[in-house]
Amino acid sequence: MSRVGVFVCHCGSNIAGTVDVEHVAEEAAKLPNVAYATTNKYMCSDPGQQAVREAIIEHNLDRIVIASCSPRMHEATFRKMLAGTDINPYMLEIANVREQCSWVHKDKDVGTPKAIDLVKMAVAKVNYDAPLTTTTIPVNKRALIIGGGIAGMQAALDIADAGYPVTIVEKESSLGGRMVMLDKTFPTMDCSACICTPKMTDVGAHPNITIKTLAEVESVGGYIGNFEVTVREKAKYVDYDTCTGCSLCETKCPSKVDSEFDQGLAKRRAIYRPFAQAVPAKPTIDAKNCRKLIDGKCGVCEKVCPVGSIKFDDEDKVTTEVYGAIIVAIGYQLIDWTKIYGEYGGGRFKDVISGLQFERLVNASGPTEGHILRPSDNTEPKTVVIVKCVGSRDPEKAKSYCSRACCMYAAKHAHQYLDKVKDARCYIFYMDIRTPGKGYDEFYMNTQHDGARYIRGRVSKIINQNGKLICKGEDTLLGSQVTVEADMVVLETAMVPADEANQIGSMLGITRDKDLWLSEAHPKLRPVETNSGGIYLAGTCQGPKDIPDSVAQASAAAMKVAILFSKDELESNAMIANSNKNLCNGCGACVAICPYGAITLEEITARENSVMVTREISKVNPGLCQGCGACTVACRPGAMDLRGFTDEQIMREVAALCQW
Amino acid sequence: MSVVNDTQAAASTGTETFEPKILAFACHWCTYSGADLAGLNRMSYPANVRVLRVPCSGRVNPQYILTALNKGVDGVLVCGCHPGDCHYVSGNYYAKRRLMAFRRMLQYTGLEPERFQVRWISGSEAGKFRDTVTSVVEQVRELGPYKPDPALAALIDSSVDASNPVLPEGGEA
Amino acid sequence: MTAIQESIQKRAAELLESGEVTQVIAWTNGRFTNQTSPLFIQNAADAGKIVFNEYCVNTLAKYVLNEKIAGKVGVCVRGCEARGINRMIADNQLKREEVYLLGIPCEGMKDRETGEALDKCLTCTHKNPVVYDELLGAEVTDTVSEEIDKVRFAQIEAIEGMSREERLEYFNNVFNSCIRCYACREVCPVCTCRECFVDQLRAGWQGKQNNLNENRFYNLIRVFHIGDRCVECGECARACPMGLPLMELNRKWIRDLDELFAAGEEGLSDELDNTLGRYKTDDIEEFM
Amino acid sequence: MSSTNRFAYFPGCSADSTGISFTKSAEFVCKRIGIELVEIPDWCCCGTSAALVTDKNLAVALPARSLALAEKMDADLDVATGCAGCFNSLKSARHFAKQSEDNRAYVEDLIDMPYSASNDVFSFLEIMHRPENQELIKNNMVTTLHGLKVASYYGCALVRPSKVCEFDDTEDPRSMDELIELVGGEAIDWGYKVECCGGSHNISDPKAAKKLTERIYEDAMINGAEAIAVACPLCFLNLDMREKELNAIREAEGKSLFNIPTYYFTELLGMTMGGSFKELGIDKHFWPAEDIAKQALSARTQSDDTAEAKEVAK
Repeated sequence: MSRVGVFVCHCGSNIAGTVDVEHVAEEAAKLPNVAYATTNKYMCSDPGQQAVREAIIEHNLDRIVIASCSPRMHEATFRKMLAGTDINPYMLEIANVREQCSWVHKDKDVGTPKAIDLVKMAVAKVNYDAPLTTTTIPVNKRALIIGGGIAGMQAALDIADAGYPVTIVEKESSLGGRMVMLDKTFPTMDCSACICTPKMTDVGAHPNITIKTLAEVESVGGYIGNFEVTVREKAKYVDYDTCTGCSLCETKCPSKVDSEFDQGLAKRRAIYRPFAQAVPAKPTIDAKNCRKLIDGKCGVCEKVCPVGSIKFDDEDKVTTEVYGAIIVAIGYQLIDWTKIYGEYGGGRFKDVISGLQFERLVNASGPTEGHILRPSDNTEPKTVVIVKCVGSRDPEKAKSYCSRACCMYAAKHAHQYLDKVKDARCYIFYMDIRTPGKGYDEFYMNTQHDGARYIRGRVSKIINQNGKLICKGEDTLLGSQVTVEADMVVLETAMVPADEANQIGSMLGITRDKDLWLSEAHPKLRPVETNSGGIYLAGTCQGPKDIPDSVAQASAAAMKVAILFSKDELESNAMIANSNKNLCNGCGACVAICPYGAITLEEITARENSVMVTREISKVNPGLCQGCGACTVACRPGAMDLRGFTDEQIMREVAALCQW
Repeated sequence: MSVVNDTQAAASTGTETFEPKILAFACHWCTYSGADLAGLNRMSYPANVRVLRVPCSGRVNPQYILTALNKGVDGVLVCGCHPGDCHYVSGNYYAKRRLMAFRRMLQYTGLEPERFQVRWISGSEAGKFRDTVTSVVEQVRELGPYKPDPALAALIDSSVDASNPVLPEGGEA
Repeated sequence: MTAIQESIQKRAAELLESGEVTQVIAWTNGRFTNQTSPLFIQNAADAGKIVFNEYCVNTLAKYVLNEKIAGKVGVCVRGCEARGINRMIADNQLKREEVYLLGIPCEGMKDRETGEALDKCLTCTHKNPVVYDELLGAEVTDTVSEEIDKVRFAQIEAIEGMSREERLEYFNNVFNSCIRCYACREVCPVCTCRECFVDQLRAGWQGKQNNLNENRFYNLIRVFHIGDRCVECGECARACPMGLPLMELNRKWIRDLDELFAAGEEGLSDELDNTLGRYKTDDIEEFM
Repeated sequence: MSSTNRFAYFPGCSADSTGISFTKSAEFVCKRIGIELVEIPDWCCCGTSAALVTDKNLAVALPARSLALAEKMDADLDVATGCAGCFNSLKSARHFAKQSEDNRAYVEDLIDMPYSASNDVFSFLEIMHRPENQELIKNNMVTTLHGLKVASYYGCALVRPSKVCEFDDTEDPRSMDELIELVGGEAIDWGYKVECCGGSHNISDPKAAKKLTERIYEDAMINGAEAIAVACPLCFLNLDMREKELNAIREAEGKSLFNIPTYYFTELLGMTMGGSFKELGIDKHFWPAEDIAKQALSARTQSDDTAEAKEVAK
């Protein structure tokens, strides 16, 4: 027999005004297993709490019902109070007789019977309360950041500055990501490299940060506080410990290939740094194009290297380490418009370039040293057409969403072009202009004043004729067809998720939306968290963003990690799902339904009817379960139950309401 | 004494209007706080409703609904966050599918649709909570008491007696 | 049919002989005229007992679960058995490699007493097994009529056409007639819980009384549990000693899920993908 | 979709008149590579754009009737047609019927015949572009086009709308170019592959139509085309028949004149398989087409030889 104590709160006159609290206590005393029932002026006050503590001892109570305000208000208070007694804090139920009774009903004739019913339900439920304990999970205070672009670097610096070790895994041979490829940043027009490379240097020099370049995450196991991550660092063929970064090897290498960093507009060597300010400032050998590694002939770099750092027998390095938190900052890529837009030449016209190629063209350290020249003949284009929304807002051919940053960088491109080329004409074909941001609209207006001509409509066709690019389109404001003879066309292409998004998403249990952007846990309230505890998102992997938004999100994600790392142990939620292995038939319905990937099937071997049987049963990971209970309904045999809200408890509440 | 005794006795003698008993399952994150807000704003709605707090509408097993109706509740209301707003990402989407199908089944086998309703009510929609509760109470009052099994109805009535509760030996402790 | 019967006998003998399977499940003659019953043989010598005729009304799928513990089971699968097998694999109750499936095309079976086509076969949508290791006999080419859904859901539509009071009375009669023998559960290839909710006294789902309320609870929750998995073998209704139209409950659920969430037919693949275990953010909304 | 090279053949109204060269050359190529064409009995007008602007039902009923007849003749055969207009009408009607069971029933009702819409419709271009047929074409070649610079012109109806035609890239189709290159021609890159030839405007606004046609020739000329290849009798007519008129206007305006013959792609294929100009219908063109064809087949210029020599050296 349990011994229930019922405490009815007056809450001054808040409750007592419309509920006859004394009568409620009298009725409560008659309920089964109720050993003691009383009232108190203010249950939540110190004297009120003290009264409960004393009653527990005096009446040998083993569980408590408090009829008071909403459990959303003081459930935590009373749990904390119980923690100081012999009773487990979860042996407590609250009857909400204030917000959902006394405050919404006008007189005692109505309020009192309802309050009695609510107490009955609480008593019925508390009879089936079980002591719950939280388990603690150790937190490994090391963070892993996947992606070394601006978001990844910002997050790494913030976490490292907070005092925790961070590892950055970057798939390219240098940090910097997309931002370092840009020439200037809107709307302030400060040089992208000038603000990005100092961050790269900071990251490289930070004692708390380890950088793994040419690296990718191979597998992830474990859970919040305890992720086991295997990383493969590809062979670099250069010993970074001894290399001084003198770059002599780069000048002597005879193999020239298209530079990825310069978007194919310039050449690089087979042993190379993608750009001068690369971090780490050391070269790697591109095995696919190295003559020595292809057919054993050459080896010039080895001969010229003054410190003997070239290692042609270098191999991939695979390491497995434990991290407490993971930030995914894998960024975006630009849509491959050449496969989609045959009307723009499908990549056959050299002078139809992407916005990122334009960034390289206009960059002082780019292939043309900042002179805007047509790729086909190195002449200065006198007329440039900029086409926006190439791949964005085009559900028929590509993506339905807006890529957010293009309106602004199109304006920036126009501004830069008009600034650098005299007597130039620039036409921008647009659908809408979207400039939400500080100083953004002003920037756009200035571009118009610079002389950029905005034409509202899409370009339907580009024809390459006599070295001119004839752009045909519609001016929807004039309602007429327009044709512009351009020397060069810049396509402002859509941002799409990085190639790795799907694979990394499934490896880490992060859901993807229809376009494969990684999904945050809540679109408004949990924008950097994911559904997997301890895994956060930063930057454009979550959706198209500009630089300030990416940086802000990265710092937010870093803060979440710092909060997690501020404790030595994590307390798991006590009210979580729990599988009864005798009832579970291993059908896996719960596994499929769990939004947190907290449930797995596990093989057990046990004796059944004198035969050893091996079968699968579901198992809940207490570190991941958030206690929603969706699995309990999916479980037909009722093996899955939710602690604190068990089937039995809810059924007793229902029964108490009807049958007492 | 309890309100149940009064109302059912009244209904059976036909001297007073019938007061239905409505059980409302409310998710902790949205509807329950919406109901709290209704109290905070001192809104007023019929006292016929009893809120049963669950963490998420996805926790509401259709079996509870049928059990409640069988045991003498006149109407059941299930409320959760609006689709897309679930604290647990997807619970209400699952609830929606289950309850939609189950509700059709109950109607198919003859239940009045008003006796089992589902609504999405957010934490800020105190007014919607009040209006929903009021309308469900009105609708069910109109229908009269739920007598799932005429032969059993008498039995249920007589079992409503606080001095002789039907409670098994309780507690896991 | 005799050709198929001979093929089954021959293959059963071979499979048992070679040790490929430890047991074969098929049909044999029963005690009465035109009656068959399930047959379980472990020896090749017994293969001659196997019978396949137009009265093989039992769907064999569920039997596999009890038998697989002794080793790989050879089992005859028609459309209905095959879908049941797929479903049990999807539900992780069976592994594909635990069974050897002798596929049998089937044009439908007859009722022993009336000689008419069996109810459950009139609504069959898969006359050829959807999964098998080998197919005995030629595929049935007479494709399923395009009107089949009209037949499948005819009864449901008739009931839906009734007034609420009529429906209540109709189903109250059905539920009142139920004797809760749970035969429907026992034959169902989808009912694979280790302990059925009706037997879980502690949780108190289901009262033991046999009255309208409890019977309604049992029947409606049975459908809730199997509704999004039902492979429409029709065994529940066939096995019901009271002759209750249980498929009218199952099919209501099946059709609603299909209309609302494009559920499609169950048991066509062995992947777990329950209609109620997934969702779309743009699912139809009727609550608001 | 049947994978055999046997098709129900829908000739269309131009087959024996304005499109005779297409018919002759296509039949020649089909015969050489073993594509069997069985003419649909009692086929009727496909409706083309005329029906489309007259009555929606008519635009479906006319092609559907011929498709239903094809099905009746042999339910296993897909339908083949040369004319791009016919192809588009037939394919659209089938597409409509495939959309839903209701649509199909509606079509049956319109034509009062059973129609299952199970068989697909293909143009000669698509059929000959199939890899296995490309192989057959290669095996039957006796000579090549020796680098003849050809602008492939697809027109409006072969690849649009993509959801109906389900063939090639809508904006930058490549199939005809690939066939030209297969038989040794050089498919030039140009901008007017799928632009309007002005066909329909020739009745209502001939002046506007001329401009549309002229720009096609102009771009082909600028990009160095020696010939234009088409896959549609209407395109052919508009280009081939108008070239002389255009030149007259251009002469008056003091612009340079065109000298680009137009060929059906099947003529070019047939040429390399040893078909005589008469067999292929090349003698029936408005703009003289035989000289350039002859040059391409036989004469080898210096540069061509060196080009090949380089190739060999590689």
